[in-house]
Order: sequence, then structure tokens, then C-alpha cells
Amino acid sequence: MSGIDPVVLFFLLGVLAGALRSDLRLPGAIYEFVSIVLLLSIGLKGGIELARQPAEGLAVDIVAVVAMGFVLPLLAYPVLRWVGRLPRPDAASIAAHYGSVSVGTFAVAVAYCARLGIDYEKYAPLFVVLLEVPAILVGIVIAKGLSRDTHWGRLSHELFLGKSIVLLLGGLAIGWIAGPEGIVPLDALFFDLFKGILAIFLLEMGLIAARHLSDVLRHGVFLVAFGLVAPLAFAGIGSALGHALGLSTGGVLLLATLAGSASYIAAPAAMRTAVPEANPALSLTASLAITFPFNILVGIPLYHRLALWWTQGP
Amino acid sequence: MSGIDPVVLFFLLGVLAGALRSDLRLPGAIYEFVSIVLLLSIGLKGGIELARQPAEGLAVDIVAVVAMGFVLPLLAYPVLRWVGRLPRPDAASIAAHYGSVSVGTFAVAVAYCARLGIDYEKYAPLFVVLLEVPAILVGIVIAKGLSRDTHWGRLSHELFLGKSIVLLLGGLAIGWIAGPEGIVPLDALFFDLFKGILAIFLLEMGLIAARHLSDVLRHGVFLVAFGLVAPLAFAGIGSALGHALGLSTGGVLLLATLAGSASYIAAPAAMRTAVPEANPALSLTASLAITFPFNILVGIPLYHRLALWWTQGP
Amino acid sequence: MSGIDPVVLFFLLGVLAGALRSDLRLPGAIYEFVSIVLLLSIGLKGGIELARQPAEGLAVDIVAVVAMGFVLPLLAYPVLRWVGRLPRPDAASIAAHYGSVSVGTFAVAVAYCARLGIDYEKYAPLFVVLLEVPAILVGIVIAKGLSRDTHWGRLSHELFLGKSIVLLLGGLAIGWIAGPEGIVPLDALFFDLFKGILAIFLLEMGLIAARHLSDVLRHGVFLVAFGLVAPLAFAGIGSALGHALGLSTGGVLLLATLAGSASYIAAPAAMRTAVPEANPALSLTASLAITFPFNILVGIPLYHRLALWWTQGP
Amino acid sequence: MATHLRRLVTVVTEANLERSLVDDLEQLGARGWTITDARGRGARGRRTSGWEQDGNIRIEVVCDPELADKLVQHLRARYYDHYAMIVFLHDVEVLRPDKF
Amino acid sequence: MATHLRRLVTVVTEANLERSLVDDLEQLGARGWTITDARGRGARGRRTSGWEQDGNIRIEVVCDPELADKLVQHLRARYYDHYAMIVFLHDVEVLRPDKF
Amino acid sequence: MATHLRRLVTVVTEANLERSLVDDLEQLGARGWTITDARGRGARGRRTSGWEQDGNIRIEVVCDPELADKLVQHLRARYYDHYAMIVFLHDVEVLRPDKF
Ligand SMILES: Nc1ncnc2c1ncn2[C@@H]1O[C@H](COP(=O)(O)O)[C@@H](O)[C@H]1O
Ligand SMILES: Nc1ncnc2c1ncn2[C@@H]1O[C@H](COP(=O)(O)O)[C@@H](O)[C@H]1O
Ligand SMILES: Nc1ncnc2c1ncn2[C@@H]1O[C@H](COP(=O)(O)O)[C@@H](O)[C@H]1O
Ligand code: NA
Ligand code: NA
Ligand code: NA
Repeated sequence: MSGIDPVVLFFLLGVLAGALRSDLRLPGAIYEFVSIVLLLSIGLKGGIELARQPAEGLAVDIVAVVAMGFVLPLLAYPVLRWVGRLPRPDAASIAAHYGSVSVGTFAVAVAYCARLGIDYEKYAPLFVVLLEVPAILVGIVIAKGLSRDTHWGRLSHELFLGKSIVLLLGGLAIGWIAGPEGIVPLDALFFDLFKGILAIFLLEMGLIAARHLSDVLRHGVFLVAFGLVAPLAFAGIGSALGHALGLSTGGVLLLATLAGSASYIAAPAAMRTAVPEANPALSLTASLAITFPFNILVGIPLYHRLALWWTQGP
Repeated sequence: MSGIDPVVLFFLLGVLAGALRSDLRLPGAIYEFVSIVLLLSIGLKGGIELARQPAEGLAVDIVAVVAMGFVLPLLAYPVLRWVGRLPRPDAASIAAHYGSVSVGTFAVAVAYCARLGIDYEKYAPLFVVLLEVPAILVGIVIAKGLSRDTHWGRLSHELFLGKSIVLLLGGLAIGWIAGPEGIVPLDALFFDLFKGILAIFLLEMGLIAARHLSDVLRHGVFLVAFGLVAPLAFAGIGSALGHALGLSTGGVLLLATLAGSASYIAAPAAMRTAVPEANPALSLTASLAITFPFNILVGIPLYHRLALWWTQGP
Repeated sequence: MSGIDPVVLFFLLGVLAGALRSDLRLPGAIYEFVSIVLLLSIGLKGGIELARQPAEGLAVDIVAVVAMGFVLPLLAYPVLRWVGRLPRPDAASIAAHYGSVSVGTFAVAVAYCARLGIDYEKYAPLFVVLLEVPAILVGIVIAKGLSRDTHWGRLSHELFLGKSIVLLLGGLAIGWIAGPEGIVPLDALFFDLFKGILAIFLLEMGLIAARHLSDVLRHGVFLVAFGLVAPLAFAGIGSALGHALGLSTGGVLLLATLAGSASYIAAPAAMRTAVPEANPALSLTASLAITFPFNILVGIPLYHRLALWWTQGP
Repeated sequence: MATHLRRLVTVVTEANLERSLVDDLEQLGARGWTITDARGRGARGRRTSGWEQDGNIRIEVVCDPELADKLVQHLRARYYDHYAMIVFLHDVEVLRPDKF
Repeated sequence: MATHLRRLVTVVTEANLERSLVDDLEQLGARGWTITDARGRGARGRRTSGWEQDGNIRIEVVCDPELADKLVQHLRARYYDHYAMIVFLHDVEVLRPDKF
Repeated sequence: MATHLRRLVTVVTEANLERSLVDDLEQLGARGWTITDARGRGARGRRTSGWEQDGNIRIEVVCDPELADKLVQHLRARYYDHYAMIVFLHDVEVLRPDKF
């Protein structure tokens, strides 16, 4: 569908450097900064477009997307529990990770659209916000029931005020209030640098993924298979929903990507607190070392075809 | 006087996130980097303009501005001591903070001028340098007298070679030596990114201010009142001086902003060393959680009107 | 040959601030980030140009440059050992530093060429990669012989997978694969910001150099003399080789600069592990506080003349 | 110089427990603590700083023996089974006994 | 393995005192020290790293009992009243007694 | 609360030795360690963090006396002569003796 995106090459460079045990490493402060800028950029971009052409009748989309966020982990759990024979907490935790989303994967898909000039609904960043939390809630309830032990107050605080939601919504709001002209002086940082910053981010993700690669085999062939099949299945569901909602090709592609992506920031942190019995290495390895690379290398172009198939017919 | 500047929205986002106790935080290294770039940008900009059109007869301006730096804390002290009934060290320390200046506030005012196309004397960054130290010296002398205990040597070293003075003067010098053309290759970092970097800076300032907001009420209504009235009064003085010196509207606005701003970097550090009896929470809360937000949200547009009133008549 | 480059003024500002013991400092995370971006930029630039016009017959250049990397420390060692009367490990270690290269110096030379519009062979970043390691190997062998004690495996891993080689080669590969158009979205970070980031880097290098300046005199006049004469001599050799290989003026200038530069990252780390008896203060002071400033202030313009002399005749 | 004996409890654990542990310390009545960032290895594998989900913290609490006991019991009950954590204690001397 | 007893003095205090404390240590004749960045809570409230005016440092000095005494006295006299600071000490074993 | 005695070995040394020391710890059989970044001064001069070639690390190992001895001997033999390094040890109490 066209050559590989150079930002993805940065990911591969990171994986290679990590696998060869190079001493290359990105300071934690830089990783945090780079993710903050990415989240703000994505939010701002969405907000500006909303200011330009207000999205009407968003209510249906919102409800449908949130519903998908609740359903996906319910589909994943039985497979993990009975096909994969994983203990309940682990199955629930992995289900939560795969029902939730990865902003990094979304950013790569956005860059993909930009590169190929694919249009999409500009409120797409909202989907990220909507999909992040529901699956995590479901995962916790599966693991623990609606038990008193769970500090729901603290937990939902942690979930709804997590860094990514605050920055995405904040960016959306600022972009919407300030509008396209208002943001112009900020373009240099948030838009012109977007891909460069994404490249740095992916370099670090590659280094991190490489650190977890050695764990992949230890966890057995089921986890690998799940990490490759789940994104495909979920992207299928996401693209079907996108089509049903009447989204454009780009919109379908992005919703498929989100559905097919697995969280490696919000979900791990929340599951660690709420379901400590779950082994964090399992879910993190799957989402970070299998599904993330799969999605950015193979998945996104595939979901593009899928979206074209839905919107233009076979 | 026109819609709100989007960079100010970043400040509000920070305050909101902080007040809701979100886990959003900016790494210390990024905060430091961002302030370094801001200081250099401001200095470079001034230096370039000085290279373009040399400012003649600056001597009078310099003397007058420095004099104002010595006078302002002398005006604040009696109010703090006898109206506010604060202990001598605290009153002296707060007076020093308000007599000195905030570079962050200055940066927002510069962005304000740029957005509305308001011209100003390009040597304005010099005012920042000139105003930073005198009030701190006065504050120390009020608190301690000209006592032997004070290590004046070490102290003035710390003051005159503090980060902000070194970077502002360094930037001025480099800009002046290299001139507009020489700096062109550096424009991308220091000028194109200026507002984006200011946005990140203000996001963090919002988070910091929020952390101190809860202290505001504890310190009583006097401190709040002082934090709101002092900037107005001092900005009045600053604008009058600016007018007397024959500055343009923008110049009057900037000098008013500086006079009305309160230090939260140089003054706290110096007072902590020289007047340890003063409670740092008092002065920091006032300058950071009251006066800084007031100035960037309300003050600067107000000082603009004030400047127009001086330069164009009522 | 034209006024001083403003990035060099940032170096001087750093030296001044450091010498006056200002509290200005750049966070370690920023220094690391800035060097990562510089290395990637240099690599990418080379890769893009290689994609544009493939360099044929590079084999001869490669062999010749690597050979120079082996020869330079062999020339330096006798001088250090018998003229400077340094102990064998110290002489070997310093020889390794001066035979190897400084990427920071190379970046300043690249900026110098860009500013004066001097063309050079675009595969020049390869020279950096080729010259980094050989001299270090030679230094270790001089110091220790081919002894069993040296963990050659671990050592060569450390050398060939060091940060600078990975990033330079990685950048080259990515630039080469993606080609000029592919990289366009990354231009803002890696090319537009190049000089600004170099300025920040040099500011920090100035601060570091200043910290080591006080050591210079302690180590005696021989070290100072060596730190000034060695770059001249080695740049002479580098320029002769460049001329022999038929490089353009810019290519000769860059190869001279590399030969004349002394490592302060790869070599110190490697010598510390492999030749712990060598006093790291000696070699670091020479390369960082003497040779680096000399090269960027005086050396590069001089090597430019030298290159002109070779390519255009006297 | 008259000094007084207190206990120093040191905990090394996962960085994302920080908020939760600070809440615990407040509830147990600790009057102060000190936290530094750390990395390391233990039974639950290598933990490298630099990425949010990884990384350790090292918490120190100077307190009287009763609180030390309560704290250690609490940590054992609540965290030992499922989190990367080590705890060790020893006596230290302080000057202001009323402060700890 | 023959070891020798020395004192380890640990100070946790405001980060902006670093320069001043290092000067003090030099004047008192300490031959070495180690500093790490820290955050924490105490009688003077919560101190979070990440912003220049906030943040703590944690200084360790291994020394003989005399210097430990002098150091602690000095800290008490000069800083206890007005700065966020705690100090604690205990014995440690070292191998090279002449080094400390 | 039943506690068990173990040894805490603390090493402060050059940051660029980290990889090498971690290898040593693994070979000597240490089951865990904790590392923090540090700066400081000692016989080999001032070491400030912030630049790669400078900077210290501070390694802590909780272990039984035999391993503590072996570790200290190894450090002395391999690093004392040529590297900036200090080592000190003392007893600490732990709850899970099988862990260390
Ligand atoms: N024996 C040990 N000595 C020092 N630190 C340790 C030791 N064992 C574990 N740690 C630290 O405690 C953390 C959690 O340990 P664990 O629960 O054993 O994985 C590790 O990541 C290390 O930082
Ligand atoms: N009981 C304690 N245990 C450990 N650290 C403490 C304790 N009390 C205070 N600290 C640390 O010492 C700093 C200054 O304490 P204070 O002077 O009590 O505010 C705090 O910010 C903490 O980092
Ligand atoms: N007496 C001491 N107390 C605490 N830390 C020390 C002491 N001496 C040295 N250090 C630390 O150990 C490192 C190496 O020490 P040295 O080998 O003496 O240069 C120094 O950089 C300090 O961080
Ligand atoms: Na998903
Ligand atoms: Na003021
Ligand atoms: Na060289």
C-alpha cells in the first residue's frame, strides 16, 4: 500500500539496538515529555477540527464506541480463560489490556493517514478517550466481582484522571476554544514536530519492546498466538462498527486500529493496583512485545485494506 | 481586548489537572529545559533588535528602572508589616518577591504583544535583568540590617550569577553579536517554538500553582488581598515610569507587567539562604498561586488598557 | 573567513557561566536527548544523500580512513610516552582519545560548512563511525598487550554497539531507506532544529569544559601543548588523506576535523573499563578542556584554509 | 552528644505503589518519610527505571519501634504476596526524639 | 575479613541547601560524601521533586565519631530552626579505615 | 515480630561500572540488589551527575554474611586500586530470611 513509514524504522532501530544489548537508552524524562506532547498534539488537532466543523449527532457514535469498549474484554476473556487455560486474574487482566487502547498505535495510524492523505472524522481522538476506561472496569469486575475490597473511588479517580485522558481532553478543549487561527503560533511544536517526536517515541518503544522480547517465548505459544489473532479479530469488530456508524475510510481505519490495539500504560497501572494477583509480565509482554509491533508493522496497512473493503466494497 | 491566548489555556489545564489530583506531571528536567529555552529566547530576541537599531541614551532608562527596583519593596514592606501584621522577616521576604520580577509573566506579556501586534522597545529584556536583584537586596537588608552574619559575597554571587540573569544577558549578548542574519539558523528552536514551549511551561506552572492553591486560604484573607492589589498598584507605578521615560505602548505594558509581577525563582532561593526565618510557604503561595495566575489571566490585558491610557490619553 | 558562528558563542557562554561558578546547569536527561538528536540528524542527513546519489567505490575510502584510525594513536603514543614522560597506561589512553573522534566537533564543522555553503561528500558521517573504534583498540593493546585479562568480547560489544555508532548507523540506514521525500515530515525535528539543538549542546559542553579547566594547569604544560599541537598535526594528516582520496574541499575539511578531534565519550568509557590504571582526568581534561575548545574556536576555520590549500593550491 | 534510638524502616518496591504507600503511611500515623527513585533486581525480575511501568522507589521511614512494627506488618499483609517488595530495618540514632 | 567501625551520618534536607552544606562539609574536614535526590514529607510539609524550589537531597557521610559529632552539632546549630531537615546516624563497617 | 539478621552491603562507585558490577553480582550469586543514581566527592575528586562520564551509583545488596564477605573481597581485589569506590556494611533485620 506504499513503502514503510520512516517512523516505523525508528521502532525497528530501537528493537535492534535493544536486542543487541546496545547501551542506547532514552532518559525517562524524555519519554514522558514526548508522550505528553503526542497526547496534546492529538487532542489539539481534534479540537481544532471540531471548531472548524462541529460534529453533530455525535451521541450515537459515543454510545456505540463506549459499548464496544465494554464488549471487547467480554469476548477476550473466555478465550484466555478456557482456550488459554490462564488463571482467572490473568485472563481478566489481559482481556482488559486488549479491550482498552494504545495511544502510541493510534498516533502511528494518524501519521499513516497523514502520509497517504487519508481523511478521517476529526473527532477520532475522542474514541481514544472513550475506549480507554470501559474495558479496564470490565476486567476488574471479572477478576474480583463487584467486591467491597476494590477501592472503586480511588480507582475511578486514577482511571478518569489518568495522564492520557487529561491531556487528550485538555488538548481537545484548548483546540476547540482557540480554534485553528488561535493555535497557529503553537503549530511549530505540536504539528510540525509531530512526526519527529513520534519517531523518538517509537525509538524508545522499540527499546522497551526488545527488553520484553526475551519473555515472549517463556510464556508459551498461546500468548503469542493470542497477541497476533486478537488484534485482527478486534480490528474486524472495530471496522464493522465504524462502517455501521457511517464513518469515512479513515475513520473506519482508526476505529479498527484502536479496537485492535492493546493498552500498555493505563491498563497495566490500573490492573496492578486493582488485581495484584495477575502477573503483569504476561499482559505487558503480550501487548508491548507482540501486539504493538504487529500493529504498527503489519496491522495498520491491513486495517486500511479492511476499511477500504467496507467503504468501497470488495 | 480580544479572546484569551491559548497558552493561558494550558495554564488553566494545569491548574485543573492539579486541583483534581490527576497523576499528570512534567519531569523536572523538562521544566528546567523549557525555562532555559524561554530565557535564551527572550534574551536573543532583545539582542537581535539591539543589533538592528542600537538603543541610544539607555543610561537614563537603566537608572530609573533600577531605582524602581529599590523603591517597590520599600513600599510593600510597611503594608505587609503593619496592615498585614506579619513578622518582620516574612514582611521583608514578601516585599522582596513583589519588588523583583517573574520571567514567566514577562514571557506571557511578550506573547500577548506578539499576538496583538503591539510594538515595544526591543531592549525590554534588559528590564528583567535590571529588576531582578535590587528588591531582593532591599528585602534582605530590611530583614537583617547590614549585619555581618549575611555572607554578602556568596549572596551577591548567587544573585548576579543566577540562571536567569546569565541566560538573559548571555542571550542578549549572543543576539547582539550575531545579529538578525546570524541567528536565522537558530530561529526554529528559539522563535518558532517559543509559544509551544511557553505552553508547556505554563502547563507545569499550572500544576505547581494548583499544589499551592490549597495553602492560599490557610494563610488568610490578607495575603489573598495583597496578592491581588499589589500587582495592580505596582503595575500602576511601572506604567507611570514607562510613560515618563517615553516608552511606546508596548514598552509601558511590559514595564507595568514586570513591576506588577512577583518573583518565584530568584527571590525564594535567595531569601531561603539569607533570611531563613521567613516562612517560604507564605511568599511562594502569594506569588505563585495568587499573583501569577492573576497577572496572566486578568492583569496583562488590564495593563494594556493602562498603557493605552497613558500613551493615547483617556 | 567570516564572523564567528553563533553556536560557538553558546559554547563560550557555557564556559563563562561555568568559570564564574554560576548555578546554571543543564539536566543530564536533556544533554542525553540533545546528543541523541544530533547523532540521528547527522546520520539521517548522510543517509538521505546516499539515497540521492549513491557513493560508488567507497571501499577504498573506507579502508584508508580505518587505516588512519589505526595509525594516529601509534603516532601519538611515542610523543606522550617519551617526550611527555607519561606512564604507559596514560600515554596509551591519551593516544586512544586523540586517535578516535568527537562527534560534537564534527557537528560544529558540519554547521560551519552549512553556514558558508561548503559542499562535502555526503557519506562523511560514515567517517565518524569508521574512526571511532580503531584507535581505542590500538590504545588498549599498547597498554595491556594482547593479554587474556582483557575481556575482548565484552569490550568490542561495548565499542561497536555504543550509542554513537548505533545512532549514526541507524540514522544512515533510515535516511537511506526512506530517502529524501520519506524524511520530509521529520525535517522539522532533525534538520530545522539542528543548529538550535547544537547550540544547547554546546552550552552544556561549555559548562562541562569549564569544570575541567581548573585541572588543566595542574597537569602541566606538556598536556596543554599536546592538546594544541596534536589536533593541528592530526588535522594535517587527515587533510592530506582527504586530498589523496580526491575529496572535495568540504570533505577534506571534515576529515581533517575528525582526525584533529579527540574523543570524550566513547574513548573515556572504554579506557576506564579496559585500562583502569590510566588516570581518566588526564585524557578527559586534554580532550575536553583544551582540544575541543581549540578545535571549534580556532581549528575548524584553520582546517578550512588547509582544505582550500590542498584543493585549490596555495 | 545525647542521641536517642529509633528504627529506620527501608522499603524498596514498585514505583507505581507510591501513592498507595503514602496513603498507608499517613493512615498509620508516620510523621515523615523520604523517597528516592531506584532500579534493581529481585525475585520478580529486573526492574529498570526509565519507563513508567517499570522502576522502583526506595522509601525510608524513621520512627519508633511500635510504628515500625505496625508498618512492617501492614506491608507484609497487604503487599508481600503480589508485589515486588523488600523491607529491612535497623536502629539509628537521632537528636530530636520528639520528631520521630 | 577485618573491618573497622565508622559512623554513617545521613541528612535529608532542602535541595537548595546543597551548595551551602557542601561548603560546610569541606570546612569541617569531611573527606567524602554522597548525595542523592529525594522527595518526602515531614514537619515542614510535603516536598516533591520536579520543581527547583521544592525537592530534597539526601547526604551521606562516612566518618569517624569525632567528625560525626562535630557535623551533627553544626547542622543543629545552623539549620535545625529554620530548614526542613532530619539527621540520623549509625555505625557501619569499612575496610579501609584510613580512608574515612 | 520475628526478624532475622542479614548484612547490607552499600557500594558507592562510578556510574559506568554499573554493567560490570551487575555481572559480578550475578556471578557471585546475589539474589537481588537496588541501585540509585548519586553524586559526591571522595579521594578521587568530585563526581557530579549530569554528564555521562561523571556521576556515581549507589548499590545496595541485602545478603547473608558469607556472600557479603565474598562480595567485599571481590570488590577490593578488582576495583579498589583503580576506581572511585567506597564500600560499607552493617546488619539489618529482615522478615523473610529465605529471600536473602
Ligand atoms: N537482596 C536484595 N538486596 C537489595 N535489594 C533487593 C534485594 N532483593 C530485591 N531487592 C530490591 O527490591 C525490589 C523488589 O524485590 P523482589 O520482590 O524480590 O522482586 C527489587 O527490584 C530490588 O530493587
Ligand atoms: N520520620 C521521617 N522519616 C524519614 N524521613 C523523614 C522523616 N521526617 C522527615 N523526613 C524527611 O526530611 C525532610 C525534612 O523534614 P522536616 O524538617 O520534618 O520537614 C522531609 O521532607 C522528609 O524527606
Ligand atoms: N567519606 C565518605 N562518605 C560518603 N561517601 C563517600 C565518602 N568518600 C567517598 N564517598 C563516595 O564514594 C565515591 C568514590 O570515592 P573515592 O574513591 O574516595 O573517590 C565518591 O564520589 C563519593 O560519592
Ligand atoms: Na483494543
Ligand atoms: Na514586581
Ligand atoms: Na582524532
